[in-house]
Amino acid sequence: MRLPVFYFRILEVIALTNNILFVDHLEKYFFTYQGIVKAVDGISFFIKEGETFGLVGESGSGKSTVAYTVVGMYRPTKGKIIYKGDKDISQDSRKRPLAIKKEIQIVYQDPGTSLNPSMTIKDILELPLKVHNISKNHEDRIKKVKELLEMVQLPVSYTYKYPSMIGGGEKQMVAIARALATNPSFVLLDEPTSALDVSVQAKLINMLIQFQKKFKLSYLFITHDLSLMRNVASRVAIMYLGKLCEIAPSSEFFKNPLHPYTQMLLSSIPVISDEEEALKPKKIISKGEIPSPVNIPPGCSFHFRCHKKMDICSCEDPIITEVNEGHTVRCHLYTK
Amino acid sequence: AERPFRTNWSWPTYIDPAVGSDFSSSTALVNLYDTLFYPDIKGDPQPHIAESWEVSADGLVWTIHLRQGIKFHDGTELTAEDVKFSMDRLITIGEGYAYLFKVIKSTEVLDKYTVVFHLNHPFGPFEAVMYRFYILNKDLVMANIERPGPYGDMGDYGKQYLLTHDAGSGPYMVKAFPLEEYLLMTIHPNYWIPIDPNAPDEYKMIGTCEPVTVRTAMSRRELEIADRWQPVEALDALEKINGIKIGEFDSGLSYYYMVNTKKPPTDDIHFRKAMAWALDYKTVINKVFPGSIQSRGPVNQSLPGADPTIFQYQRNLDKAMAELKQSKYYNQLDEYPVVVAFPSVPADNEKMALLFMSNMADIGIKVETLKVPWASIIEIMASEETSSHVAGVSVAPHYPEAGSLLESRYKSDSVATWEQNEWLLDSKFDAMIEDALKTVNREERFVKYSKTQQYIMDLCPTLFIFDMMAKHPYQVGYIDWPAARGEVIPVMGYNLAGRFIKVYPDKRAELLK
Amino acid sequence: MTKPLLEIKNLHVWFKVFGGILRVLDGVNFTVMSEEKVGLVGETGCGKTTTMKAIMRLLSMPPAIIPKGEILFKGKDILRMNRAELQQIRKEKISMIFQDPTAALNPVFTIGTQIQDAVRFSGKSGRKMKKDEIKARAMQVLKEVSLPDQERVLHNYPIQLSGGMRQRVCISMALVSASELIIGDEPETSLDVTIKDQILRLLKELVEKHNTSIILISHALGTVKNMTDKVYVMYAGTMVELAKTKDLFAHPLHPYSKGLLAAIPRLTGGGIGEGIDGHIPEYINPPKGCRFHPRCKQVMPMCKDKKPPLFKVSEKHEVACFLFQNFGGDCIDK
Amino acid sequence: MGRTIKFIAKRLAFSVFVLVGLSILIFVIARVMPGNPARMALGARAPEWVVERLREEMHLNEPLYVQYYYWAKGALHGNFGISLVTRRSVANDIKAFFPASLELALYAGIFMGIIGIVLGTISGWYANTWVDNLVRIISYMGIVTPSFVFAIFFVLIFSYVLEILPTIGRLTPGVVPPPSVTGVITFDALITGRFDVFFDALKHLLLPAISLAMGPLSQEARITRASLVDNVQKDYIASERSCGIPERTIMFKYLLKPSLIPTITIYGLDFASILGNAFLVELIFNWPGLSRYGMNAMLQKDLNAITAVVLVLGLVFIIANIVVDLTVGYLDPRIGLGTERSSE
Amino acid sequence: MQKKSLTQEELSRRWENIRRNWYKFSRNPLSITGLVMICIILFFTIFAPFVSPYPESAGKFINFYEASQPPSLNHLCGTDAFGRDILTRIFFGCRYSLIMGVTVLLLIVPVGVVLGLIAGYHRGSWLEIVIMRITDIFIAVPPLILALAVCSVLTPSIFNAMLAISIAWWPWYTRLVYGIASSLKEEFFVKSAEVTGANKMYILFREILLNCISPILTKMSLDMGWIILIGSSLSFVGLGAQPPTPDLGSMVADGSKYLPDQWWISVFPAFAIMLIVLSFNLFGDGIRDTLGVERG
Ligand SMILES: Nc1ncnc2c1ncn2[C@@H]1O[C@H](COP(=O)(O)OP(=O)(O)OP(=O)(O)O)[C@@H](O)[C@H]1O
Ligand SMILES: Nc1ncnc2c1ncn2[C@@H]1O[C@H](COP(=O)(O)OP(=O)(O)OP(=O)(O)O)[C@@H](O)[C@H]1O
Ligand SMILES: [Mg+2]
Ligand SMILES: [Mg+2]
Repeated sequence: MRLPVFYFRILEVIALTNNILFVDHLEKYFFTYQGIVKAVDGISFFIKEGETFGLVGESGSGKSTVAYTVVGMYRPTKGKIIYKGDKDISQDSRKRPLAIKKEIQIVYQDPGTSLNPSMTIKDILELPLKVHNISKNHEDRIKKVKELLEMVQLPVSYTYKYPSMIGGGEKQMVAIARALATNPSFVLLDEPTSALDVSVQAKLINMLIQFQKKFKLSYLFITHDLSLMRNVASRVAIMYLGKLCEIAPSSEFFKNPLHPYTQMLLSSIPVISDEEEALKPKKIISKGEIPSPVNIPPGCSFHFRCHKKMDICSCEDPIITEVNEGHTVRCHLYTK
Repeated sequence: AERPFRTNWSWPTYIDPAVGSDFSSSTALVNLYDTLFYPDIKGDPQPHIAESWEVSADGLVWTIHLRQGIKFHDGTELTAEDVKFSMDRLITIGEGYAYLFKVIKSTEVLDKYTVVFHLNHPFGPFEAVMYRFYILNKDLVMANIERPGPYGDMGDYGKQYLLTHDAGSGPYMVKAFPLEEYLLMTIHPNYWIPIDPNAPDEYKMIGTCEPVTVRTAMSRRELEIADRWQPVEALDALEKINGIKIGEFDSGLSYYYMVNTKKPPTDDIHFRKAMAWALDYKTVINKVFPGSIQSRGPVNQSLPGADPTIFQYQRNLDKAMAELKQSKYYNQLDEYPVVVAFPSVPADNEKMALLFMSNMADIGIKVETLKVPWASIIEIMASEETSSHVAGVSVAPHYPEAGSLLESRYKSDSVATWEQNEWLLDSKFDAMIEDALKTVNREERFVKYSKTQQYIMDLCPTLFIFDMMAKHPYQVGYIDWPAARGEVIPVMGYNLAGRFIKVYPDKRAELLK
Repeated sequence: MTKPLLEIKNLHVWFKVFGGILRVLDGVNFTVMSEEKVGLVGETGCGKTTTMKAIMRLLSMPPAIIPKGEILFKGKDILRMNRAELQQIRKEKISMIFQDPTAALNPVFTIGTQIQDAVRFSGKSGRKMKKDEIKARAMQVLKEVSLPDQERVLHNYPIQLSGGMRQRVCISMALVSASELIIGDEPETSLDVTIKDQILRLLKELVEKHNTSIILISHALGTVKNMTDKVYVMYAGTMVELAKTKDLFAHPLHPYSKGLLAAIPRLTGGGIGEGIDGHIPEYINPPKGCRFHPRCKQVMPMCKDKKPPLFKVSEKHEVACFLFQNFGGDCIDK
Repeated sequence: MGRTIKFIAKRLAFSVFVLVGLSILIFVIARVMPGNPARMALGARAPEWVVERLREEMHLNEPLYVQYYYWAKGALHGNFGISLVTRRSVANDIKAFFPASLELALYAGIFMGIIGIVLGTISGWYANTWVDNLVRIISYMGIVTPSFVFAIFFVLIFSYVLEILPTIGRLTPGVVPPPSVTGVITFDALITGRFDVFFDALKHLLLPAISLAMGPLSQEARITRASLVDNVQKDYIASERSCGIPERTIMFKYLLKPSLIPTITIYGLDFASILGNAFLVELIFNWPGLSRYGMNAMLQKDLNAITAVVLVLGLVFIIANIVVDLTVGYLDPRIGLGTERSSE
Repeated sequence: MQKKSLTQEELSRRWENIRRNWYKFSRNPLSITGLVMICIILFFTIFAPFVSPYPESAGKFINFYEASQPPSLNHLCGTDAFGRDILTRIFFGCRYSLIMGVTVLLLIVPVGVVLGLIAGYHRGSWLEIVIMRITDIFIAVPPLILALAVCSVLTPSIFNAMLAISIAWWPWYTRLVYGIASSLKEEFFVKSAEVTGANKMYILFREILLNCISPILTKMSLDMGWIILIGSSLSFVGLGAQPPTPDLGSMVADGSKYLPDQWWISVFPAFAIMLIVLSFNLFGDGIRDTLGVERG
């Protein structure tokens, strides 16, 4: 059995630096009537304290599953999740200690479904305060709720409104306020803006960046919008069919995309200015669709959409290789 | 069919002589089977299959000479063997009317046309009981036995077969019997007594008593004689229809409020008498069951052996109060509500119960009703604890004589059945009635009946309410029904013997125009 | 490119709802030349879909009312057409592609049934097509949108196809019944980046091949930039700016357009603009004057009570903002 | 196809479980009834030894689980014991009564389906007009009126006042029923070519079937209307319109089919419960049906009959549900082909 | 001081919500009709002893000399075969029907809902299997038949009839709530509460139950009608209330024997049943329209 180079490097990194999260060979399979869905299929990455780690991928690639597993909604099928270097949190949320639950929070993709439609904003924001004993009494809680609302720049008069009465962007603000209510140190953002307008998105992202500085937060930022990723993440990982194709620091990533899939993604982005146009790899035409994770193609799962396909690709799965400092890629092109 | 005759009854109906014993079954059996004797309109026995008979001096041996040449529906001849077989079968199975034949020790075939019954003890009403003994075709039954069955060698004794088929020699024979729907019989073309040409050639018993349905069917001339349980208002309405009349005759049925003599407060005779004085008999016979007559003692007045001189209570609140004051429950009336149980059909029972309730309220007795399906009445009367203070039930004699009612109503062995709620358990009474029944001489027997009736009256175990008039709406316009003309045979079922009824299809057609 | 193909003049659409009347469209003016590719951008809820549905007369009329306005298709007012004429337009002139292909395909019929019906009722009325003719045509359009294995697709239900394939089917249905104008109502938003790219490229190819005009609605400006010649910017039921695509992206004039452009994250990095404060006004009680003024950073007193008309800033660049009233040029509105 | 068979097999396996549970439930209910069923069956005057004999025959003296064992053993062989009331084997009784009930339910089902859907469609198509309001008022009346009230009024109006329809039974007296092939008279009549009998039977069916159908029919009309009104708003209708498909095709093809799905779901439930709820109507029309048989069995504590009738009704319910699920699955590929998700 | 103002704020919010819902509800004239009818029925039932012309008719009163009189000014709905005023008995009868409906709902809704919540939330576990399989068994029998079976075990009385209906009816609530709960369980707001660390009670009875309330309310108001109908069917076969209790179902059943000549005996009670059921149906539909759109 070959252990990927990456694995040893990671161990080193753990020993040396302050990682808020270390995900090691995480697998999450779903057993459905159609077959086994390998939603997450052995991925490893780490997130440094205070950084924004971006996770990009097409729909169905398993991004949310990673987030849900980290936050404890799912129990990993295999693999480890280590929080703050020493706390193994690979169990599911029921067994997870409250203290950890308080530390890790999540903001969901769809603001519509992540807020209980029959509860007022106050009820929603109160819950984490109650559960984690953050405020002592009712009065205190209401005060805190109002503070939270102010923090996300929502009018205090929203306290007693129902989610259905406010707009999508505002709902997402409430969701963020709820996530921040427990003073977490690590927040998972699962496509927090994909359902919103660009103008609202801008506001929200700016606010998130501000909070990150203010509360020393680390983010796992999931999106499929590469342009957005470019502006928020310090390191970016590309996911395809449950596997990571490429991990790189964000500037390096956009200047020098290695994996053919990354190149295809980049070339597909619609942009509005010529400078941006210049950054896109030319002459790569996107083709095909992401296949169903039930029957993942053999070999490299990307091979039949790949414009640089080689013979080996259809039979052997490439392993992760570090090409540059901190820039790893999973492609046969780079494993000579 | 040219002359269909249709009547309606409630279910279930059993056409097996060893199983059926209720109204509808009796009616069906009368039409399908022959008996040794046949009752006349006085209830007295006339020769039928039995051509002649004699009884030994000690009253223990009855010798019957059968009529010759009588054919069953399948053409085989009726012989003494069939009689013996039928009796053995009835007694072995033990259901239906079998209880009437407990006195029979054995049956003996003397020759092809002579049969002898040996009794355990002398039994006065022997001939009357024999109206319920139907003669089966032995060969046919034996050919249709299903084995194994609960009766050993005899398998099921032909019970399954006889559920839907007949094995008789009667004037009608079964043609179709879809369960719970109807029983269709056609005339026996070679019946040994010539049948009037106007008698119905098809006889149908329909299984419903729903007033609306009956009403519509009557008005559409799809029903010739309706059941007797139609409520007063329905009768009124039916009578208004052209060509329909209510045929009224004493049914032999009496309506009792059977009072539990073992349960407080009705265990107190004064309490019972107070109730008897307080009840408004006039309203009952005028308004609740109009046309019926107030009962005179425990025996229906139409029955041979009933004593016409027995005392009758009338509503008298003073006397009622006087009796009530003597009762030990007088000061605690509220703590002792009287529960009156009655079956939910017929509907008029409820009127009776509410009248009772209101009458008793006049003297301060609290009454609660318990209206339940018939099955539940049987169930609650089955034990002393569950039985109610009062049960409103009507009872018919099993054979046309006072002794039948007296025995079934008050003898100790009838407690826990629906025929006795009194829980009388009086050994003196038991001896009296047994003695009376063993008396073969009719006159002597009737004197003893009188005494027994008087004895019961003194105990006041029952509110004797009324003797019921059977009220059958019928198509006077196109049928001739002897019972409605007053030619009433006082034995259950016999008044609907098809061969005496005449149907005139042309008159029907006219009415339908 | 002389006569306008479609011309919307001063269109008002209101909705009668519980709380009162939603005055959604407030004097929309909109022109499409033949063979022109027009973009329409704006935030969620600004009335893009409503405008397009009004063109096809797809608004269900009890809640919707059209109190004022004209929609001229080749000079003829669609709003006043009788049923047969309207049917004619729908059958062969204009068609629409919806935002969510899943919702736009009837889930209980096979793709074949739906396309073949679209084919059967398209084209010259009166001429009945034969069965195999219909099928052949259906296969042909499916091929045109580069769907592989058309035979199988015809027998599939929408649920059996992926999102991208469904959208291709929708496009093929639109192709069947539109020879002059295709309206694409955010045909790509619900799709993935790579597929989005494929679909848009396909659409562009087809439009160019068939010489059809297209109206492409989006709130993703990048898409519009690649696809169109001319762009309308819509805000809360009015057109606030119209320009050649290149001009707009180079020099947006209206504060709203500027804000919108600034809010778009760039691939070059460097952070994201601030976005525009506030949100789309409620339509029951929209702000008087310029509907954008409560959110506008450059608001002037006059914006609060007078609705700005479109000012012509240059040839082919008009903007509805009083900041530009002194640029001269004609005033189109009223 | 294999998928469908698998589905049916799974459902059938599951329904066996439900039936076993149901049999236990109803068996216990029937046996905890107070009283002595044997005595009840034999009448007041039957001697004690006869009663005892019957009790033994029916294992009534054994503990409950032993009784159930005997019962289940019999039931597996299609022997549900002897009815205390009819004295026949319960299986035979059910064979006799079930076709009558089924016939009634079938015709009620036909009325229910056709009239309900037609009314609902009209109502939905003319939503918010006076036609719609009229239909809605009618359907409200249908829902709130008990079926026995309908039955009584129908008897009065059609047979008593107007004298155009018969009231009792399945055939006019004197009409010879066709040989029993299915037990359903109308079918038998058609099979044997006896059209006079067919029409006679149909006449008898009309009133009870309509009385039974009124409530469910109204329900269906309302649901159809609601889902039509709902679906008109859907994007796919707009999309089909934009393709120039004419209104009539849209209405009767593209709109109706998806809109019928909720109706069919309810329809199955209603159909199954018609069989069980029919007893009052069967009583009034003297219809020799299963549910009247069941009701009588309950009133007369006819243990075996109660258990068997409830089981049969349960079975019908289960089958109706399977049929509905299959139909819905067929009509709606989202369900038929859909993926069943499981979380882990 | 502070606290009070806070709760006041909350109160005013609540009040506003009620007003909003009321506004929506009142938009449909049919719902209002239903509500008004319910109010009228409630009025007549609560004050039956005072508003009915012959209150004694509801009890053991009989007067055969005034039996079966057609409607007249003295007896607006006529008298029955016992000489009792039918209008009075209808007023009191509605009382029993309503009591029956309310009692049954009170008995079954908590049980059914809690079971449904538990089963729905534990979808996939043995708890779900046990609860839902039992529910399936109960659901497989038509409610009327099951109620009849249970009723025939017990002595007929209004209370036992209620018990029987309850036994037959609870699984429908379990199934309703199960359906909602098992789909809500996958919703992000529930997941988020779980992940935050809320306990099971909170999730079941706040997060999930709150969202079931409007369907439950809707079903309750519609079921009110069904229960009354089933109750009347039970009375029709004599398994309901004991005489002389004025029970609408028995009144129709008994009266049907006197049709068509004494039509008023059964027609008016039947009409009363229809009215009650109708009013609850209208009201229920109104609730569905009001609460359904926003939350659904
Ligand atoms: N509970 C589950 N049961 C079965 N399959 C699941 C489950 N959750 C997710 N999946 C499958 O796992 C795969 C990955 O899903 P996931 O939601 O993580 O993708 P994603 O990258 O977040 O996509 P999107 O961009 O659409 O949110 C999908 O194919 C999905 O169908
Ligand atoms: N049928 C309707 N009834 C009531 N209001 C409606 C209706 N249709 C649209 N609206 C209102 O009209 C406004 C504009 O809607 P429209 O769908 O045209 O926006 P849009 O620009 O297409 O938004 P999006 O980008 O989200 O598609 C919305 O605020 C919506 O509330
Ligand atoms: Mg996701
Ligand atoms: Mg839109």
